[in-house]
Amino acid sequence: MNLLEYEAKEIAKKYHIPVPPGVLIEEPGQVQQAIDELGLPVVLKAQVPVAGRGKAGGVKLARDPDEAYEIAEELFEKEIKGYPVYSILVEKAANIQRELYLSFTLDRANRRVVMLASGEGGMEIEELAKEKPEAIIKLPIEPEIGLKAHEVREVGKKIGLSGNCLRSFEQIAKSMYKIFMDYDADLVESNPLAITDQGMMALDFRMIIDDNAIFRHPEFEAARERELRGAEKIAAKRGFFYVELDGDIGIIGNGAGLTMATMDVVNYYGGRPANFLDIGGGARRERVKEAVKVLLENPRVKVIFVNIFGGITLASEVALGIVAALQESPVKKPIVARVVGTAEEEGRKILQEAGIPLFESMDEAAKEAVRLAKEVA
Amino acid sequence: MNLLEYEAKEIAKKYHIPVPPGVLIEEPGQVQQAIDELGLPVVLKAQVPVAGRGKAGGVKLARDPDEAYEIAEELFEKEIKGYPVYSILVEKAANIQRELYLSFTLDRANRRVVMLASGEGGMEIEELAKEKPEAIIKLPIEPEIGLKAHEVREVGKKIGLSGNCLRSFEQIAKSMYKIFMDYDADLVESNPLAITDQGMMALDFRMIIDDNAIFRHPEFEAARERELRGAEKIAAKRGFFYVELDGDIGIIGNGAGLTMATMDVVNYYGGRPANFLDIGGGARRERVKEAVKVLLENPRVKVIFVNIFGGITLASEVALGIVAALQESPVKKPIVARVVGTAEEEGRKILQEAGIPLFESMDEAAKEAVRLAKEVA
Amino acid sequence: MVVLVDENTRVVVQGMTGRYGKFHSEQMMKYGTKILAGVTPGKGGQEVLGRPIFDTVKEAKEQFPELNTSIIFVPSSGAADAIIEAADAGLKLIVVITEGIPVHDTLRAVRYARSKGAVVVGPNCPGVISPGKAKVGIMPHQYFTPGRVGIVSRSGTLTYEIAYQLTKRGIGQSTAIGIGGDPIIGLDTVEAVKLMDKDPDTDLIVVIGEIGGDAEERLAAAIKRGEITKPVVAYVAGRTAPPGKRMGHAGAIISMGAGTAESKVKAFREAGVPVADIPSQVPDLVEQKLKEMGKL
Amino acid sequence: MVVLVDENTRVVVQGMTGRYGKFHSEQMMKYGTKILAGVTPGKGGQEVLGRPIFDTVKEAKEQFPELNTSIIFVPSSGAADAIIEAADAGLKLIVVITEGIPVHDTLRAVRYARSKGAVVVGPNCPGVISPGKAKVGIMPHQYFTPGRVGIVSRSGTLTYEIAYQLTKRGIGQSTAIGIGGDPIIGLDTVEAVKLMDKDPDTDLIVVIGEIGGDAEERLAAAIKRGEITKPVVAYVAGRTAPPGKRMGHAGAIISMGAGTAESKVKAFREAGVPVADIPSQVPDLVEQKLKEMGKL
Repeated sequence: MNLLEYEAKEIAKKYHIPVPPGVLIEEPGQVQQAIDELGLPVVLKAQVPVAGRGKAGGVKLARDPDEAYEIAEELFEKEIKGYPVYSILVEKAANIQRELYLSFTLDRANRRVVMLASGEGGMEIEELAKEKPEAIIKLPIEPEIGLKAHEVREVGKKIGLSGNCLRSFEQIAKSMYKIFMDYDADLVESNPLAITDQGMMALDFRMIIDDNAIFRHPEFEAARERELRGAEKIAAKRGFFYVELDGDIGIIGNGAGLTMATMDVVNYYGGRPANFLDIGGGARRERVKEAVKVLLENPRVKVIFVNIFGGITLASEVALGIVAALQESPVKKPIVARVVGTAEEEGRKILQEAGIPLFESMDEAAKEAVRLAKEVA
Repeated sequence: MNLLEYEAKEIAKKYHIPVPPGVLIEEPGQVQQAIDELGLPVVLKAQVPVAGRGKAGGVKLARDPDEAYEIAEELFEKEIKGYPVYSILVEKAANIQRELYLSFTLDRANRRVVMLASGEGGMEIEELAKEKPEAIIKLPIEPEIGLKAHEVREVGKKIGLSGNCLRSFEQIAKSMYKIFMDYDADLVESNPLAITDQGMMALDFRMIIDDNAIFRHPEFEAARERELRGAEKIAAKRGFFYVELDGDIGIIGNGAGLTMATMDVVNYYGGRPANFLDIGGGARRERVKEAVKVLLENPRVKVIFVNIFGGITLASEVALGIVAALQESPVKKPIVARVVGTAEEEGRKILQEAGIPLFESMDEAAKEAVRLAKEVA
Repeated sequence: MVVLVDENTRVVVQGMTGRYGKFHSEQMMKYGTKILAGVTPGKGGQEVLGRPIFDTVKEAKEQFPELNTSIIFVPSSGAADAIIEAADAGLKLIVVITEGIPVHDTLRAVRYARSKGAVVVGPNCPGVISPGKAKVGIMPHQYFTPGRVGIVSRSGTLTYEIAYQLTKRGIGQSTAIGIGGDPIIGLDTVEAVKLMDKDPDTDLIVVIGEIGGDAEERLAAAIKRGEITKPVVAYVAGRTAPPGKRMGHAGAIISMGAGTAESKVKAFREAGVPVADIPSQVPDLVEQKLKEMGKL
Repeated sequence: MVVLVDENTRVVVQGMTGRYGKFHSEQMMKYGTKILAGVTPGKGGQEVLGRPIFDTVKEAKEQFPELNTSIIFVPSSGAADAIIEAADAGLKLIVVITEGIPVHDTLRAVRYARSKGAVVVGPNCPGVISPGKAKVGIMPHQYFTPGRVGIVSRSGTLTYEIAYQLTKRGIGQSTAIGIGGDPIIGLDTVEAVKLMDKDPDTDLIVVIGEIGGDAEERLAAAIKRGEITKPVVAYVAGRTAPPGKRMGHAGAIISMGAGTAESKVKAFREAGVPVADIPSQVPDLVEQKLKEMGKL
């Protein structure tokens, strides 16, 4: 779960990490007050729970109040990577001498926390990793002892820091590590971490908190919901995973791997998935019904392809869910089903009686879904 | 630094440890409101930062509002172990089925955190340790992995728990350990931790936070000051360690060990120390002056014995401090000095000129101080 | 010999008294897995499916010293503790079915268990099955048949799918290991493949990967270095998934420079591993390899 | 040979650029201690007392591979990190002068340094002196003279006092170790006494204890078990201190069942260790013992 920048910066401040002075506004009219408090120039930053905001036009510099007002108006009307902008963080523009990168994340392969640092901040770390991997210093952290100050200093020297900057870097890294551990974070990142005429400062600050650990940080439960959009939000409430894509074949599977494989097969036979929808393990008819209904109600979806391999999930429950959705929903769409596994026979019977085409092979079912989608179009 | 019970219980609640419902009152008039909220009977507990409050009469049960009012009045007028009662925690009296003991503290010898548990709570742990050491289970905690749930459960079974109690015990122990680590605690203790008809519950909850770590927990800086009384508070502000005792010979030394040895020597020769006052390392004349003045102003002190072994501390600075105190203070008292070490010669000269008896031997100085104290009396 | 579980597997079920734990314990017992005891804190002394329940794994192990394996169905908030407990009791295989464990907890517990010499499979995994011998997991076992092809998979249902397709072609499996989809897991892809590589009863290994992480790239590198001698056939789910989207499991995230499907497929191909475009190509590739080896 | 520090001691001073660190570095150098370098993060490249300052101990060690000892004057909030750094650089003796280190920090750093094979003396201690050879500490060295009596002490000024009284009687010291008064310390009383017990240049060991903790009781038990072969003479400060009061240092707290002066004195006496009532009796007891041994 992504925190918004201002939320993450509140935590940064609590851990003594310097951030630029800033004011959160919720409508363009508040921008003047923010400027009165901060002085000019200011940076206006759209608060959306997603990375890559800068490139998407969510961060703008304003040199005078009129410009600031215009930018605020424009940002509030914008959607950034699909997220409406409900608030803007107005910050005093810093006088930047140098931009660094610093983050803490998980090193899956070595089952460790790792610190990543670079003397070349500002860029997306993925790009930097691709284009100039040698510019990123990776410091694995021994879990028994935690982050070692002297190792941070060694990294600092490698990215060209000395004197007071070296000390600030050490302090900020220690605080970020502590935040990482205290908040069950998947990522704590400052990019850029800047050397300014006011000292070292986290110009941007990002935190992703482990969704599975939210129960230990109930203050962020609301933030989690905010991250989901439209139908995804409804889906999350109903207990399945849902991501919208831009094709026209609705996909329902059980298990992330099988659902992705279903998308792959559809794609392989020339179709385009409209979504990813994983009903999860052991789904009963009610959950299946809701899942089918979400796709029936999505105007982009022309055909629905249900691919279930029943282990704990009973094929009969899936079949009953599909039939119930079709009965309840005013919208009718062709459905292709491939249901294998536990209670397969009953499942088959239920679907056949409802006149839903049924396949034993994933490939045959996919081909039929692709054919139907073309026919409808 | 001892937290007050209600402060510690606020933390306990944050960590999901059940405590009895309670209301903090600051004058007897508020007791009725507390009873309205809680119902009867209630327990009134004086909030003082010191252990052994129960024995000192600081905890009382009230069965009706009149009794509660009387007890509140009486407690607010009381001093408990030298601490005035500024607030009382009124709690709903629990229906206790069994009292346990549970705490986390440091095992110095093994350089570890240790959990102590007993099926016989309610008693002072020191007494229990003396009278029935086998009733206390000690669980050392491996720092690399922290508290292990299953080891807590094993301890729980040893002190006779089973079923839901065993699970509650595990949960409470985990929370207490987390508090211990998160708050730089020297001690986190629940005594009694009680099995009540409302489930397991920390009837009392105590926390001592490491004085040296207060900078990481600035919210408790005020609490630290509260713990000091009268002259001790003044002393702490001026940078020396001061504890009042009940004899008549004022003691000033540098270093805890030497100061305690000075008390021992005075005692050995038949005198009674009025205090412990350690001026700490590298004290300058100003601090020494303030230290001497504290003793000059203490009516119980008849003679002052200054025993300094100068390392970083300069004997000359100590001498100048003594002389300055005598000049500034309207109260005059005999002073015996024994000043050895760095800048000894200058120190000697300054004291001799001021007519202060000076000794090279700690024993001779102590004898003189004891003689003078008897003479004055 | 097969990998990790076989006739000598003796299982304690942590979380056996729950609905889910009980259901799958029954399934495993029906399959012939030797479950000797269950553990649920606070429920010691009860009995489930004719097996005694203990408060701690240690007590179960004292009663049944032959226990060597644990399967964990404990809810996510207590699952890390359960792993640590199983490791302290000296169990050598710990299969963690529980999903939704906070990743910092998994990190701590898995590292600890490994330092004690235990193999942790999972969390958030379907478990391990050696068809015809034993199943320590939740997979629908009717789709698996004894044979000589090993399966290592990050995905649950996709494992069943592939096993089913192999079975339909008459290709049996030696062992199938669902290693789990979480960002931090115990036994990883490379380690699981190496176990199968050493198993005399496995001829060929099917690896089912998915987007996210760099497990597939690391396996390809190990194969390139010659650390794996048996043929490997791979499928990577999620080629159609757009970057930056979460596809259900935490494992299926493309972000922070971790692996896209393209990078994984490329790495496998460069290591000489045939990669299926879709699941149904897996049996074809396996059949072809086995024929080349003269095993079919 | 003497204990811990001698002519072969080569010192790096962590926190050498501070007023206090610089003052004592100068004192140590005057005494003949070989200080080769200092470390202060962010001040690498400077020079203090003719010695180069580095940003890290590792850099100092690279420049001066003969470094084997560190003395730490770093402020309390960074002192634990400094200990860990010295241990990682492979230094074998780490003397921590800093007082006021949070005890949880000390716990972490001392355990780590010990696991790396380093001896940590302190924190909150006066350091170690082998009179005439080297001093790694802050004690006023003029009161110490070379000889064959070892001193192990939890208290600073009281160590100087006892050394001074021994010196006045013409009894020199092999090594004096101020182990520090904090609740958690590196080298503890028993370990320090054992080091001296093994030292061929030490005939007798003076132990200066104080109230709080159980270090003295544990030493007495070790003596009773025959683990220490040389005679020990003890003094325990704080017999007059009332229970439950804090007497300055955290070390001098009587609470949580830890040792009173009575318990310590009793334990020593039961182990056959003569205990002085007041400091001035220490030289008497030492003299007596040395005479019995024919060493005086």
